[in-house]
Amino acid sequence: MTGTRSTRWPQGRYSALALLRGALGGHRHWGRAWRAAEPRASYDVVIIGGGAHGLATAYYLASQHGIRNVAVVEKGWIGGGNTGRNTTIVRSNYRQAPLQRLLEHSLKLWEGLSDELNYNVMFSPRGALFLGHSDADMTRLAERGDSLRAMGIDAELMDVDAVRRLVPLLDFSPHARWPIQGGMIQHRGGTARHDAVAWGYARAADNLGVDVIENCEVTGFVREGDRVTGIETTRGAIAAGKVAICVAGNSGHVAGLAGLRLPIESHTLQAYVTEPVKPMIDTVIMSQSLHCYISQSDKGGIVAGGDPDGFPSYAQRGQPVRLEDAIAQAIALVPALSRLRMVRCWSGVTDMSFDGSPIIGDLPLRNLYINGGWCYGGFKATPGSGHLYAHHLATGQPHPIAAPFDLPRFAQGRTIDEAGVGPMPQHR
Amino acid sequence: MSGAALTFTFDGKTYAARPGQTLAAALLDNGVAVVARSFKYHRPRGVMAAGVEEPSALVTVGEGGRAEPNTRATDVFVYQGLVARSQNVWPSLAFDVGAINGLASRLIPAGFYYKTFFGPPRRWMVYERFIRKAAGLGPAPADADPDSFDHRAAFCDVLVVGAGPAGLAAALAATQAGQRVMLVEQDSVPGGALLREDVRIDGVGGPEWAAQAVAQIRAGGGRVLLRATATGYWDGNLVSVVQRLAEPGQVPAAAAPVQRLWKVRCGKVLLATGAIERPLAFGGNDRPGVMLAQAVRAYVRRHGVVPGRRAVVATSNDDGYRTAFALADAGAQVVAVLDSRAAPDSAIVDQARGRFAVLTDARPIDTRARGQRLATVIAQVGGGEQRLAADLLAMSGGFTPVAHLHKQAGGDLAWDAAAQAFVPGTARQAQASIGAAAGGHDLAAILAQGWAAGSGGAPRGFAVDDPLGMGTPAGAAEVPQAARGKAFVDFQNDVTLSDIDLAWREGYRSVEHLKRYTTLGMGTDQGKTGNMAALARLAQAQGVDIPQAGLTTFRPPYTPTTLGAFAGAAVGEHAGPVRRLRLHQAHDDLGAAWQPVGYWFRPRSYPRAGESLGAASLREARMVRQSLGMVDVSTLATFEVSGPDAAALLEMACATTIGRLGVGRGRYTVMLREDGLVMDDGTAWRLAEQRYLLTSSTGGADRMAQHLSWLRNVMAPHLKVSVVNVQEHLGAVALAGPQAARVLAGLTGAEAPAHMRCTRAVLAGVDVLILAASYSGERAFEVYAPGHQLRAVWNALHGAAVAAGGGAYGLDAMDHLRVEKGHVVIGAEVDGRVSAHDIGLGGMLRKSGGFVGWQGQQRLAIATASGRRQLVGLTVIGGQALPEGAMLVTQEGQEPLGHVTTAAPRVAGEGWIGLALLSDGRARDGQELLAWSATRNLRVPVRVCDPVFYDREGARYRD
Amino acid sequence: MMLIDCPHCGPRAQEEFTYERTRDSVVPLDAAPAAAMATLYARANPRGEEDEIWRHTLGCRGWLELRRHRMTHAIVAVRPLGPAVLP
Amino acid sequence: MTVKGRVIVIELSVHDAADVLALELWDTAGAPAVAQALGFALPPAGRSAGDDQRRAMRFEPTVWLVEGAAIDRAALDAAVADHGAVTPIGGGLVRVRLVGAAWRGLLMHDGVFDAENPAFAPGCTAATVIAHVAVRLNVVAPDRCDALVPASLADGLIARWREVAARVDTPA
Repeated sequence: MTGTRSTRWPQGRYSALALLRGALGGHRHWGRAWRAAEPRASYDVVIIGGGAHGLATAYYLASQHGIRNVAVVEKGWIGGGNTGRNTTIVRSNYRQAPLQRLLEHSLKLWEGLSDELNYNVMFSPRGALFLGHSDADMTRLAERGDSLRAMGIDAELMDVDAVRRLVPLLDFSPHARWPIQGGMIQHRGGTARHDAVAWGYARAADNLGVDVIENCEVTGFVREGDRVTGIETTRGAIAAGKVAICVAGNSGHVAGLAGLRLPIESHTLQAYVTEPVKPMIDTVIMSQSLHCYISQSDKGGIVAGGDPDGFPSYAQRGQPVRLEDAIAQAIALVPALSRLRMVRCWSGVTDMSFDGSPIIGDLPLRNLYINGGWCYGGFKATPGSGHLYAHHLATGQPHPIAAPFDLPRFAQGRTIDEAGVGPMPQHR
Repeated sequence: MSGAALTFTFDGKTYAARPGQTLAAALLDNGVAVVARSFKYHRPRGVMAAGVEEPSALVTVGEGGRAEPNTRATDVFVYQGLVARSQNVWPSLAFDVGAINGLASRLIPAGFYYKTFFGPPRRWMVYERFIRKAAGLGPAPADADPDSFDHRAAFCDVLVVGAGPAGLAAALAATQAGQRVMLVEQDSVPGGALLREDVRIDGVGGPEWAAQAVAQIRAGGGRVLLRATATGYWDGNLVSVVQRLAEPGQVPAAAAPVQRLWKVRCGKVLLATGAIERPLAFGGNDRPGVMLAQAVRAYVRRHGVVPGRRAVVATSNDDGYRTAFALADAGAQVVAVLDSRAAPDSAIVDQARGRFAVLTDARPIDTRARGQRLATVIAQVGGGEQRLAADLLAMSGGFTPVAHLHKQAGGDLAWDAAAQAFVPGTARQAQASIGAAAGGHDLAAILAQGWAAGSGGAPRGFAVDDPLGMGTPAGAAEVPQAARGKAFVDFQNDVTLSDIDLAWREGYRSVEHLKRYTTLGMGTDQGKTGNMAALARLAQAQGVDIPQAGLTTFRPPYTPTTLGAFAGAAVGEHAGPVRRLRLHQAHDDLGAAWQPVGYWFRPRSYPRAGESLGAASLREARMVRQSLGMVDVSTLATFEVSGPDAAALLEMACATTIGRLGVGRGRYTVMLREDGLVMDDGTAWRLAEQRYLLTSSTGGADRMAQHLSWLRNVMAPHLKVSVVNVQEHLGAVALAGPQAARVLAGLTGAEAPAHMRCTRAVLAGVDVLILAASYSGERAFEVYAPGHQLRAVWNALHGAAVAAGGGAYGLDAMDHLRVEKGHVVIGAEVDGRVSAHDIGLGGMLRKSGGFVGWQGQQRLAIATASGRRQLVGLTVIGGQALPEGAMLVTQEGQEPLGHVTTAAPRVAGEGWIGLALLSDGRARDGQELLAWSATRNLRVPVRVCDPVFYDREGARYRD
Repeated sequence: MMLIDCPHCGPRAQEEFTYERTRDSVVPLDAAPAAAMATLYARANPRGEEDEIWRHTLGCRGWLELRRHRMTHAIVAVRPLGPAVLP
Repeated sequence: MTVKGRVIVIELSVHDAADVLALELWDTAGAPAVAQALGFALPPAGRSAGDDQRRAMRFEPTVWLVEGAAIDRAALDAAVADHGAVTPIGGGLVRVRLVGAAWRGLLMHDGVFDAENPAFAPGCTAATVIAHVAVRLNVVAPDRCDALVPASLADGLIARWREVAARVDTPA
């Protein structure tokens, strides 16, 4: 990364040595990771949404573009939306070229992120494996892998023996409902610690002068004609040169406050974690035929998820039948999971866009921008999303990688439909 | 120990237990003080609680595929032969190397990992490997589960959760009121709090009264489930109840599942879930020998186990005193009662003063151990300190009503300042909380409240005889200032008061940040005992009352729930539905190799002995070109569309002209989605004046059924038309090849219909429908018959085909044939991103519009051909096989221009061909490209060509 | 899981139903292309009540319109869609 | 067959449902003529009419499933006339006859419909989903319920039912 990277950390630079010093002093020297900022009257840029995408956007505005008069307003606590509710998977192995470019841009940022932020986000490239259950699956995986490799992105096809060596606990029985024929792995994919990404970006942005304002909900927009000049919040009005919506899950609601309708519907997606056990799954497991993804956290819990609930909801409350389906699929792949116990399940409200791809760019009102529509794949995109959005906000022009993801693509027929299922989000 | 009837092992040593004892009770009974090691610091831990809230005493129970790691010793009832092991220890429970973490604990406070281990990701992975091995609690399972799980629905007017006094009274009342009643209890016996108290109700002892109540409920038609935990409360008053039919690790009865998940849809839910006692925070409050006061009572009264000889009781409330009496009655010495209140004033305290040393304004601040077990309690009494020799410390920091299900159901909580507890507030669904779960504490009042809730308001009194009397249940939540050393708040995750203070200093001040930063409440006990103490500390730091400090969410499940119970019977071969062909056996008899297609299994080919799949499919395809073959196409989507408006409906769905089709004729058609891209393709046949048959792809069958129903019912409810999905009703066999017409005529005694004509006939005594449609490029017929008669049709066709030098062919041969003919397939060429123009069908679309998708396909980027991926053919230059899925590039290392959608060996000739979607493909006719598969290390030069390789004029269709 | 009061079958479990789309996103076949695409893609997506079209796919297969709250999931009104029905 | 003591708890038998017709009326004016042809009025939603020889069951708003050896197809077609259409569908269905007091308990397994409700009595029908399979139920007698199951999915469901039948709980 070029641009400004903090070397001074007035609240205490993190390092092993600093920890040792803390141990001797009862850890009393650590300051706040980010200030509890009070909203000021006006900012150059106000970012709505203190999730990791919004915080990353603020950080890159400050560090890459020198724009530091920035506020991030968050209705609750930072990282409390989908940042803290996903299954922490990071990968770039998509099929469609625009998505490959976007996620690969992000993956490259992940690789240096802990150092960049001086905050260990625990990005762990333990591999993202897609399983194939038939010759047809293996062909589709090869096609995806070939496409990735042709774009310069790592992908490796694995035969069944190689998969067995990597994840011996998979059901390799020929009688399995979804027998395992092989897989495709992205070795650079893996997982990261989701909360840490929000906290790390918040601390780094705060350190560069960005105001992170929690418990501040947007209630409306201040407009002059077709130009947005600020926002109304539960903590008063804030004037802004530019207003950047970054509230995936709630894009429809917030855009609605500005009188806009988007090709987005909010749907619930569930995930769950089991009681912690010693290491048993050392890579991220996904499947070409099933909608099921499994990994094991550093703490030892098996983290997994499945399909969205299939109807619009903002409830952050899931439907048990989808959970049951996801668990049945997980046990079908890894039978030894059967006696592990779920300790917690939760739901996120996902911004289901109508082609399955994000929307990044201008809105029909001047000085108002959108970054949303991430469906159920936003976490992995966090650094790239913030970086590209910051570019757009700072320069007024889309970054070439983000350009295909503009809003007019729906009216113009340029949809980016990775799954090829068309405009209804519940089929995705 | 008397009355021993069972034996079990713990860490390989055999012990005896009495029936009805939990593993925790049996271990305490046998003097086993140290049961487990903690998560982070590996501190020795014993049993703290007597119920599901136990944070520390986690063991692995059972063996092989039945092993259940992290089982609370307090929540497994001993059965003969139970095998339990300690976990997270090396080399042994008594001497655990991991305890070194405790010595280094200053280096690893909450969140330490965020502050170190920098460098490239690969370096973090090196550290992470050690962290991962150190983390985790129980051993990772390695075997599949030998047992089964069950799902069952149930409906009731009233579901009562919890068979303590409140729940029993409520269920009794509701049963007598004639309601459909269901009562679920997580314990193995009913009674709840009655099992640990010395009280009488209506003249009988508590446990006996409870057993009688259950018998009455059952006699009245109510359903009572024991060992059944309500774990989730969902929308629509749906409650999931997990019933254990076998204990963890236990071999179930023959053919019986180990657990059953009940999905209970309720008119009303009464939550009688009780309350959980809070521990006190002081130095070394985690030592074996430090227990919750009510738990001690439960061990003494219910399990006949006195967990210590010299006991100190530390309490913030009157209830703790009952434990002092229970211990003394059982023969233990009560060294002192430490009451944190300055001037407690109630009958029970007065009674206690006459029997024990009651110290007021007194609280434990630290402990000492002998070996690993509690030996000394250091107490602050007023301004001074006392050291009390004791091997048991029974503590009570007040009570937290179990409001988990109430919260899951969308209810909110209210702060009860007197009880210093959150109690259920407004309910959102048809639910109410009763008993201790609602903050109740007086037994007579609880029984009356339960009865009123169950009866719908009718009162009834219960005669309660409680010699000690119920006093104030709770004092202030204790947040000691003088705690020394490690004062644990979350015992399982080793979160101490100082961790909470650190998180506060670093700005992790929202309760959710606190929880996530310190891992407070994230353990398998889900913070049941610890969350309130942490909240009190947070509130203190903020200088606010507890309710202002916030509250974390309560998420399902209430207690950790076995994944197998969620999956039910959907495991192994049954993990997903299987759709079986009517002709499955016929194909099997012919030696079919099977291929999954969605939920279907279809014959891929019929390889001969020693023949590869590739050779078999090429042989079968050549058989079709040379003589004839037959293939099962029963999975095709088929719809009968009848009525005067049938054509009008079809023209909404299909982008081609249908209305002008004559009776007895058919036509290829294509359907678009509303976004203007191709959804599916198929054929439409006019069977009679007002009756059509529409076919479409196997993979899109369900989607097409939904789409047609949508059009008929929502878009065009006024039409006089009936759309019937006959995919299951009509089986079909396709007959293709130069001999097909002759063979068919021989079997039906009538001339075969001309290409794209249809007719009815009798074949093998079955009324069949014959459609002359070709997918292979040969003269071909689809013969449709009702599913139950299809076998007869198949047998007749197969006999005749074999006699004519033909036979059955599978999906691979079908694919080879259609590629050679340039036919697209849904899922390969039609990938959900192509327009009709892209695949060369643009000319078929009705110019007048009026069909689904006509607007969408006019969008600029779809209507403009330039830059779009278009269907082309590929011919391999040279003898190599063409890799399906390979990228098409001008040279290796370039970004792809397209990809090979399907590849096939030439049937009528040699070499390989393929179909592809290629950017500006039609303009590239004749261009040489490289089919590059980096993952398979293949590079195959190809030439772009027309997608139809065989009989471009269609001469072979016609006779 | 919601309990949906099917106009034909009475209250039934949500598992039997499928969500189709919002009432206001039904694209008339005679709409002009630009208007059709606006109808298809622009959704209000409110954090409150919305009129939605569902189908009792695994029950009576009938279509229905729900007015449903997207935070509480409360269903405030149900009406059948489709041709006239014999009582 | 599952037997407790001397009582048959549940017995499953499997039959082709070859003769089932889908009768759809787009015009309710056709109902009287159809009733005359059948010999009884078309039942309302959730009900059946007739007997084993001649039965109409209503699972859908505009569709009745008609079955039985005594059904005169030609007379039915004539009665339906321009008010609707008749389409055979029986080749795609398997009829599973559940006999014994425990049929209600059996249907609760892997299901979501209240088959234990006493109001679901002879003459009642319901279409629901059991173990991911769309099933149509018709209560014929207090101890008999017939289930129409899609043929392709029948093997799996029947195997599951036989498994559950071995240990199904009797009515409370």
